[in-house]
Amino acid sequence: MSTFARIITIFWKDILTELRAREVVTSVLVFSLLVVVIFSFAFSTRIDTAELVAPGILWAALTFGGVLGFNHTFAVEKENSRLEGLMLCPVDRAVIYWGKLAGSFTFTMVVAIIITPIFLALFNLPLFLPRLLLVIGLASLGFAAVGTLFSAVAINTRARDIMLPVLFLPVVVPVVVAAVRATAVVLADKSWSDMLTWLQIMIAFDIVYLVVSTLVFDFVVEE
Amino acid sequence: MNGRRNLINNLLFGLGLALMIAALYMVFMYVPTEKSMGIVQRIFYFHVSLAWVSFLAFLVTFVFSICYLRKRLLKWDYIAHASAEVGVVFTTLVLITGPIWAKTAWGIWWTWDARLTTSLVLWLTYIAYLLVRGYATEPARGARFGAVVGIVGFIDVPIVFLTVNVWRTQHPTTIIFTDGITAPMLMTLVVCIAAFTVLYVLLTAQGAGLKSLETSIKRLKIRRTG
Amino acid sequence: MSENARSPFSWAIEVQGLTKSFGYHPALRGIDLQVGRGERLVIFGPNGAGKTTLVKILSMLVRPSSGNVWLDGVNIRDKPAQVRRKIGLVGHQTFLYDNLTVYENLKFYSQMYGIANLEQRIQEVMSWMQLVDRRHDRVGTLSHGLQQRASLARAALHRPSIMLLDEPEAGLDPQASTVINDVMGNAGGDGLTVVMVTHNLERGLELGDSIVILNKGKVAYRASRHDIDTTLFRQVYNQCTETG
Amino acid sequence: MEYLGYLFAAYSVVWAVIFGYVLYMQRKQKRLQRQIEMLQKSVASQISHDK
Repeated sequence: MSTFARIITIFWKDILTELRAREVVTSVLVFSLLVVVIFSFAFSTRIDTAELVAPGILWAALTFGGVLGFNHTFAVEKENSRLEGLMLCPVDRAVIYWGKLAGSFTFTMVVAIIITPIFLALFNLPLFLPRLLLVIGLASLGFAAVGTLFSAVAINTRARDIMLPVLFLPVVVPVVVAAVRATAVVLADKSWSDMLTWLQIMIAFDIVYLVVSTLVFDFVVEE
Repeated sequence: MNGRRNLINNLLFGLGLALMIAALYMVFMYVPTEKSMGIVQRIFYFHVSLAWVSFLAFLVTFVFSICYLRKRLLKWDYIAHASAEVGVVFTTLVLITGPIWAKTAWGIWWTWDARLTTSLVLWLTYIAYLLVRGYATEPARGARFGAVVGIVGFIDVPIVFLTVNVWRTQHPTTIIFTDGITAPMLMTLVVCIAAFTVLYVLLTAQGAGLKSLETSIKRLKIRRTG
Repeated sequence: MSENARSPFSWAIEVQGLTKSFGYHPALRGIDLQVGRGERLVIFGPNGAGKTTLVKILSMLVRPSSGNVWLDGVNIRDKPAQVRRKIGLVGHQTFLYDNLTVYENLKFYSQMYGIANLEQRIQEVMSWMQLVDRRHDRVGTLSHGLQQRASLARAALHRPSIMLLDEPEAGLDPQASTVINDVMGNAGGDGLTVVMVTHNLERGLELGDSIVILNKGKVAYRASRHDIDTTLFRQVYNQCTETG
Repeated sequence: MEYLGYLFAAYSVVWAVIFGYVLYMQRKQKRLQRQIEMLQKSVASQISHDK
C-alpha cells in the first residue's frame, strides 16, 4: 500500500473516532464562541466599530480554539500507549505526522467554517465571503502544521496543557498577523491585490513549516 | 588538554575585560554626543550590541541543535542549551534598554515595529525552549525537544520579521541618526559588539561546562546509590 | 562487514553490547543475547531491571545508546521498515482505540501494515482469539481479558516471525492465558520466535525453552530448559529481587 | 540633560542583570563542587570500609 493510502488510513481513523466521541470539534466550537462573546464585551463593540476589531476577534477565537484542539491531537494517541502501536507500524514517521496533520487540519477547518458565519452574523457583516474561505484554509494549514508537531512535544512534558500554547503561540504570530490583515481586506471588500502579500506570507509559512516539521517529527517521537 | 583550555579561558577573560573597559570608555568619553537625541543616544551602543549577540546566540543554538539531533552527542546539546540561556538573558536586556531609549527618543515606551516585535517573539520562543527542557519528563527527551524548538523557533525569525515589517510600514528605526552614522560612532559600536561577543563566548562556555559537570555528578550519584 | 551483514542462517535475535540510558539513568548496561529461530525465551527480573527497555529496543520503539541488534540477520539500524514487519508486540497496554470496534481496530492496523487479503486475515486472527462474535463491539466496552486478546490479535495480524510479549498476563482471564499458552505452544512449529517477559515463575519456567534473568541492566543468569539448575536459578532470582 | 537618569538606568540594568547571571552560575558551580566533595568522601569512606 502506498504512503498516501496510509496517510488516509490514519486520517480516516481520526475522523471515525471523532464522529463517535465528538470530543474535539464540539469543545473547540463552544470555546471559540465564548472567546468571541468575551472579546465583544471587552471591546464593547458597536456596529460602527465592528469592521475595525472584527478580524482581530475572529482570529483570536480561532487561534485559542486551535490550541485547545491541538492539545487533543496526540493526547488521544498517548492514552493506552496507542502512539507505540502507531510507531510499531512499518511506515516512515513522516507518514504518522501527515496522517495526524490531515485530521487536525480538518477539525480546524470544520470549526472555522461553522464559527465564521455565526461570527459575521453577530456583527451584522455580509455572510457570503468566498475569499475568506481561502484565508481560513491557508491559516488553518499553518496552525495545523505547527500544532501537530508541538502537540507531539507537549504530551511528553509535565504540565502539557500549558506547554502547547507556550510553544505554539509565538511561532504562529506571522500566520495570525497575516490572517487578520487578509480578513480585514475581505471585510472591507477591497481588491485581491491588497491581500496578495498576506496570502503569500501564509503560503510561505505553510510550506516552510510542513517541510521542517516533516524533517524533525522523527526526533520528537523516536525515543 | 585541561591546561590549554584554562589558558584559552584566561586569555578570553583578559581580552573580554580589556574590550569591555575600552567599550565603556568609548561610549562615555570618546564618542561625541549625537546632535538630535542628545546624551541618551549612548544607550544605542550597548543596546545594539546586545541585540546582535543575542541573535548570534540563537543562531548557535540552532546550529548545535541540528548537530545534536544528527549525532546525539551530549556536548552539542550542552552548548545549544547554554547558548539559548545566554541569549534569553541578553534579549531580556534588549527588551529593557530598548523602551528606556525609545521613551526619550520617540516619546513612547513601545512601538510594534518590526525589530521590537521580532525581539519580543524571539524572547517568548526561547523562554518556551527553556520551559520545554525543564518540563520534559526525562532529560534525554528534554534535549531532543529543546533541539526541535531551537530549530523551528529560529526558522520563524525571518518570517516574523518580514510579516511585522509589512504590517507596520512606518519605521522609527530610520530616524536613529539624522546625519547618518559617523566614524567614531561606528568604531564605538564595533568595539562594543566585540566586547559582548567575547562575554557571550565566556558565559556560554562556562554554562556548557556546568551542564556537563552536572550530568556527570548525577550519573555518579545514581551509580553509587544503585 | 560483520557489523551489518549476517548470514541467512543466523539467530532470530542477536544482541551485542547493548546499552541504553535515559538521561542520567542507565537502563541497560551491556546486554549480549542470542535467541534461535523458533525458540521460546522467557525473561525474568525485578522491577527496573531493564526488561521493558530491552523489549522496546527489540521492537524498535526505543533506539539503543550503543551496541547492535540483529533480527533475522538484519541490523535494526539499517532497514527499519523491513524489521518492523517481523515484529509483533503485546505491551502493557493494548494500543487499541476504545471508540472503534474490534474489527475497525484490526482493519486499521492491517492497512498500516499493508496486509494483502486483509478481510480474510482479520477473520483468521479473530477466530483464533475467539473474538468473532464480539467483532462489532467497541473495544472500550470489552473486559480487560477480551481487550488483551484483541491486542494479541493485533500483534499477530501481519504474521510476525518474532513475537514479543511484555507481561501479557497482567490482568488476563484464564481463557486468554490459554491463548498465550497457544501462542507459546505454536512457537517453533511455524518458526515463530517468542520472547516473553513475566513475573510468573511457574508459568515462565513451564513455557520457556530457555530463560534469562535480567538485573540492573545486565544478564544475571541464562540457561536452557534442559540444563537449568533450579536451585541456582532460585538463588539468583531471589538475590536479584531482594537487592533490586 | 534631564535624560541622564534614563541613560544611567539603562546601563545599570545591563550590569545588574549580567552580574546576576554570573552570580547564578557561580552559585551553581559551588553547589556542584559541594556535591563532588560529598561523592569523594563517600568513595573514600567506602574504600577504607572495604579494607
